[in-house]
Amino acid sequence: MNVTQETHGSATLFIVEGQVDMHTSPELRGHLRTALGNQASPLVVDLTDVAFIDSSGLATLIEALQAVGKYGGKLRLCGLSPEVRKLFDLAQLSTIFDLRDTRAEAVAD
Amino acid sequence: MNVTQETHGSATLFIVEGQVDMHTSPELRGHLRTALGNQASPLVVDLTDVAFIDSSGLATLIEALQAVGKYGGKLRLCGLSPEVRKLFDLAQLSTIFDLRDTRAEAVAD
Amino acid sequence: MMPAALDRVRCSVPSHPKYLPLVRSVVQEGANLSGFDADLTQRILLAVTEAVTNVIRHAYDGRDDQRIDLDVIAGEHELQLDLVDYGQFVDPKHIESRPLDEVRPGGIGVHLIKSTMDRVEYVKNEHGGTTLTMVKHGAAEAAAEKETT
Amino acid sequence: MMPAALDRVRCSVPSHPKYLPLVRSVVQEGANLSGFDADLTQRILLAVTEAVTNVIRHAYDGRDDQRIDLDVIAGEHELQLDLVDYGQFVDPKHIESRPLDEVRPGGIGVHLIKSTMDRVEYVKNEHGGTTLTMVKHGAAEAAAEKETT
Ligand SMILES: Nc1ncnc2c1ncn2[C@@H]1O[C@H](COP(=O)(O)OP(=O)(O)O)[C@@H](O)[C@H]1O
Ligand SMILES: Nc1ncnc2c1ncn2[C@@H]1O[C@H](COP(=O)(O)OP(=O)(O)O)[C@@H](O)[C@H]1O
Repeated sequence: MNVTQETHGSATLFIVEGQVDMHTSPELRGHLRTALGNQASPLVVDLTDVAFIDSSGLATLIEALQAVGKYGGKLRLCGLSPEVRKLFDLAQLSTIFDLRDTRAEAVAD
Repeated sequence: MNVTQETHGSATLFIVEGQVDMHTSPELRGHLRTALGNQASPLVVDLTDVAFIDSSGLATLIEALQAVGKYGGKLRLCGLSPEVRKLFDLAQLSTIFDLRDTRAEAVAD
Repeated sequence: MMPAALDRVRCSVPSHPKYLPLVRSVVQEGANLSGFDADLTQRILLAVTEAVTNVIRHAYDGRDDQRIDLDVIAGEHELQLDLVDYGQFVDPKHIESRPLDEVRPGGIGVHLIKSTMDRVEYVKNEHGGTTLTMVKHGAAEAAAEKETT
Repeated sequence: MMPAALDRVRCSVPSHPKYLPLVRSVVQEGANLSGFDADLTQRILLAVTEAVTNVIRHAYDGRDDQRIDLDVIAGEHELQLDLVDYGQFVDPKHIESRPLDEVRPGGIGVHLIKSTMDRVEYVKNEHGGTTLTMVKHGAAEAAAEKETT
């Protein structure tokens, strides 16, 4: 897994690539925590290049969602492949998260 | 592995995709044999989309080279990735085969 | 010479999460051998990842140097995965995910396994640990089954 | 509870060539864990393919239902592969490729193994078959080795 952080206007964007599982999700959590500590908003996670994600990856995103909620911030996800989208459906998370089709839409104010 | 056969002018072209090993090389041999039976020439094998090839794949190509030699035909290879090219070097076959850079060059008269 | 016939793939890996990609690769190749399409395969990779993660977390309490065995039996239109641990056995009726509408991090692995695989069975094995058997039928076989029932 | 520590990946596959891609996948993941680059990894996949092909052809005379074991020990900058068969043992001094300048199909597998791997050792094992140990050092370690010698 590889995580790249960028700033787009007021948005803090995380581009996640590769496989997110029990081995790599702690690293993703670390990246998100720093931004959450700074009360960044909107926080955007681009999953376009995620080849695999499991429930530990989902848990990491739920944690982030709950954390932004505490300071009234926003979390948006984009780039969900059909398989990743299917996982969100199975976990009944598709309506809990703010899912955007494109990165441009997700980083917009 | 997948093999597609095309005719380009007088050339008979085989496009090989995937992994060539002890399991799949018999199928490649079968494709080549039919063309060799018809004394086709030039016979062109495009290796661009070969993700893996081992000595059983090389053996299949050497057999074809010897078979075209018997009827005065020509065998050309193209699309060797750096790794495949390295294998030809290791086997001291780079000078034995007629290696072309592009498919266009390989199917030309 | 000993007879040494073998009809399946057997794999053992240490209970370290760094081996999860390797486990997925093995299962992916098994799914290919069974002729499964990319969608089904992806779902199976998710199920096996959740299962192995649970072994590390719950059977081995996070210890990362313990043995996990995976048998892959790639039938023509059916894939069976047997996951064996040597850790703590828990009564299968306690192996259950949280209700999905109660959104919190974690607690959905077993749900993902059961919603993906056609058969999911936890039994105590001869090592005192758990053997989890997971079976997935291919699209063709699943369709044929529906027709006859 | 039995102690069940494990420090390597162990894999057993039937001696059918259809399992070659699975074997490569396992070795590829091992090479990733050892931090090998794509070039080195590709060479190692070639070596292990030649080695397994030779077991099927020469140790098992083409029988496709026999057991082949592969241990993958992924060190930090070193990958060790132990390939175990239960077949016919042949004196290692007869395990040799043809001269390369005598071009004919086949007969170069052992050459490819030896020109790729840093250590190649065939020994008779306790099952009466052959254990082939192959070791490859990573680029970093190979460089360090050169410096100290
Ligand atoms: N292999 C296992 N061995 C023992 N207990 C297990 C195992 N797998 C799951 N469990 C139990 O089932 C519960 C639900 O598992 P799961 O849905 O994967 O969520 P989580 O692991 O995040 O708690 C676990 O909390 C655990 O108590
Ligand atoms: N695992 C093995 N067990 C027994 N003999 C072997 C084994 N590997 C190689 N050999 C012997 O070494 C020879 C050279 O092997 P190789 O270079 O791979 O060429 P090929 O297998 O095409 O003959 C083989 O012909 C065989 O006699």
